[in-house]
Amino acid sequence: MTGLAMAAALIAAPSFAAPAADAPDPAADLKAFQKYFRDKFPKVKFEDFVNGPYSMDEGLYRQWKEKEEFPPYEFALDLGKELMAKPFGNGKTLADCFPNKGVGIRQDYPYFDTEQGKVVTLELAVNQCREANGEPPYSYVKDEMAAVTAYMAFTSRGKPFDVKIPDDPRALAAYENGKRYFYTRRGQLNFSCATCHVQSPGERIRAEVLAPALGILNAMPIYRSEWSGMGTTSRRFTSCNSQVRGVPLKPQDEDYRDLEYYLSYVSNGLPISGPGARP
Amino acid sequence: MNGSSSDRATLSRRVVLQGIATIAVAGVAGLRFDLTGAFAAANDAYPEDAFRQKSEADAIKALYGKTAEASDKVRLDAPEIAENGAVVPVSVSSSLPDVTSIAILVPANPNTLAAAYRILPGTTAMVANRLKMAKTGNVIAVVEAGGKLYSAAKEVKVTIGGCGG
Amino acid sequence: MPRSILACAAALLLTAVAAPARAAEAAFKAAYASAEAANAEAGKLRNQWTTAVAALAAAKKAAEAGDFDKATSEARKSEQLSRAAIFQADEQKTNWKLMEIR
Amino acid sequence: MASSIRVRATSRGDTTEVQALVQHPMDSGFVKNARGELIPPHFIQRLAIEHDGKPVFVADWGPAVSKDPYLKFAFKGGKAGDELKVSWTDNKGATDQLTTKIQ
Repeated sequence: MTGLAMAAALIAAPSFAAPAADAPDPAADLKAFQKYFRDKFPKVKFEDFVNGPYSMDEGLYRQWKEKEEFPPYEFALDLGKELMAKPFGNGKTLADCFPNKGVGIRQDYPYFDTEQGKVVTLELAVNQCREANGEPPYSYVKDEMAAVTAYMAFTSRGKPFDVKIPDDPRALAAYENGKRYFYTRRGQLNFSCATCHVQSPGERIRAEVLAPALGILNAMPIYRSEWSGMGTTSRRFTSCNSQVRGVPLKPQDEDYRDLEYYLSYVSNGLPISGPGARP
Repeated sequence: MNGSSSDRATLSRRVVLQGIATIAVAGVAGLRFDLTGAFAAANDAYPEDAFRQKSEADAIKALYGKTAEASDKVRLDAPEIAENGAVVPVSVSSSLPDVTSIAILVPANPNTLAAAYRILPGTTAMVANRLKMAKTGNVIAVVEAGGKLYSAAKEVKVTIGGCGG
Repeated sequence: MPRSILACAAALLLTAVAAPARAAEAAFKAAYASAEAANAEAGKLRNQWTTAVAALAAAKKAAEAGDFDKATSEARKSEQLSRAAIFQADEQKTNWKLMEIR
Repeated sequence: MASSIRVRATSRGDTTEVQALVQHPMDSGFVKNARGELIPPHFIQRLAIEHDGKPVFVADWGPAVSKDPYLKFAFKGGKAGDELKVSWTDNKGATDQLTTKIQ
């Protein structure tokens, strides 16, 4: 039984001395994070990291380019545009909740909301808007949520991620929590997010070519062939957890929002490329 | 572009064998085939029967009523490794004159025939589409030109099957 | 007359079978309770394993079908998996930093 | 309801290149849903394209064509502003059509 073998391996693992906690320094993290990927993939152009596995594999790149001729997320974009402008029961629209009517603003999310004292992602902001206007929230993982975030990403393409960490200890704590979540091993496979997306991008796990963590959220939401449809950042996080045989948290759980905050911040400077298409 | 493929030699051998088998059958049923095989003729119905066939030979027979020979004038473009069996980009073109029809077959699928296209006068002998593949196997392009059938094949590796689940 | 003898024999046979069955059910209940507790503890650490949850569900299903041996073995498997998950979560509280890019 | 059909047709020289994308599940009948029941087959069987009322292309599809089918082909003739009609019929008898202009 692999589970028991895993348990044995865990127990037998030598316990390393944990490094001493040092003062959080997001700017230094960002520099080290981006340098790591540039050094690991000297041939990949910096802006190309947003193209995930397609930047790492020639055969995949060609199939992607062929799909991009008439991308499968086309229908989601149209639906997203429609939903942004469709009046709620009270006459207001989703667009009314966002700066510049939601156009060209994707790169500013997630942000730390000092009033709510928490990280607000684009997906959370969409549902907060709907609920504030007496509308039921969208499912976080696909359909309408994927469509509106696809539209917002599309109108922001090319704009560099610009996630800010305000001078607020709670914001820094959220960032650190996101980082912890990213590097923490979990599930029966004993994988962290970093196991796949830092140590092994470009390699195949079973059939899939792993995407680098750098720029991975710039392409969200994505049309995945594996899903035969669109999925949001929430969907990506929960499905990653299940794949390592861990029970996923609820979409937009605090840990997931903090993770998105961390991952987006360390990709600052890379252009928004969503909606993306992925195998 | 990585054109049609290294599998052509094996395919042509197979097609030849099938050809022999078909001649034997056609000796008896030849007349019927001549009548039903005119897929390229105008206002024909959806070829329901051809789409139900399990084997490559049966599907081609049901669709065209004749057999195909391998030709390097049929160009089949498909990836070496499909990123996902649910969406495999496949395109077919041909430099043969008087092309009237292009069909694409995936023998590894439950039903072999994937798509059949009628190329009307003035239309270029080229088509690109996206197909599902259940597992690794050949994609076969059949082109009808001047009343004869020509084919090409290419193996596509499928690591994530396109039949869901 | 022979009928009642047969009935008597059947009743005896039933009790003979029923006693170990009750013991098997009790063993299952104990195993299931501690598997459930371990699973809840892993949940508190936000680190349940899907395999542990699946084994727990399989245990319950087997018990409902009256197969207490299988139910007990699934429950024990679930508990072992949850224990490993708990160990992992505790160990990772500090060791996550080993993987950090710096 | 927005149309299920998206078309891009561009004329270059004497050739018009047409790309079409159709929103359709293309259920093969071999896939099970979350409850383990087979999803019945539901797929487009025929898609036809007419240029100024004259047929230029006919596609016959089986369930092995991918979800949200994509198609690219080209024909001689056709210039910017000409009408192009795309229509489809599926195995349940549903249909949709769209008329656009060549760019």
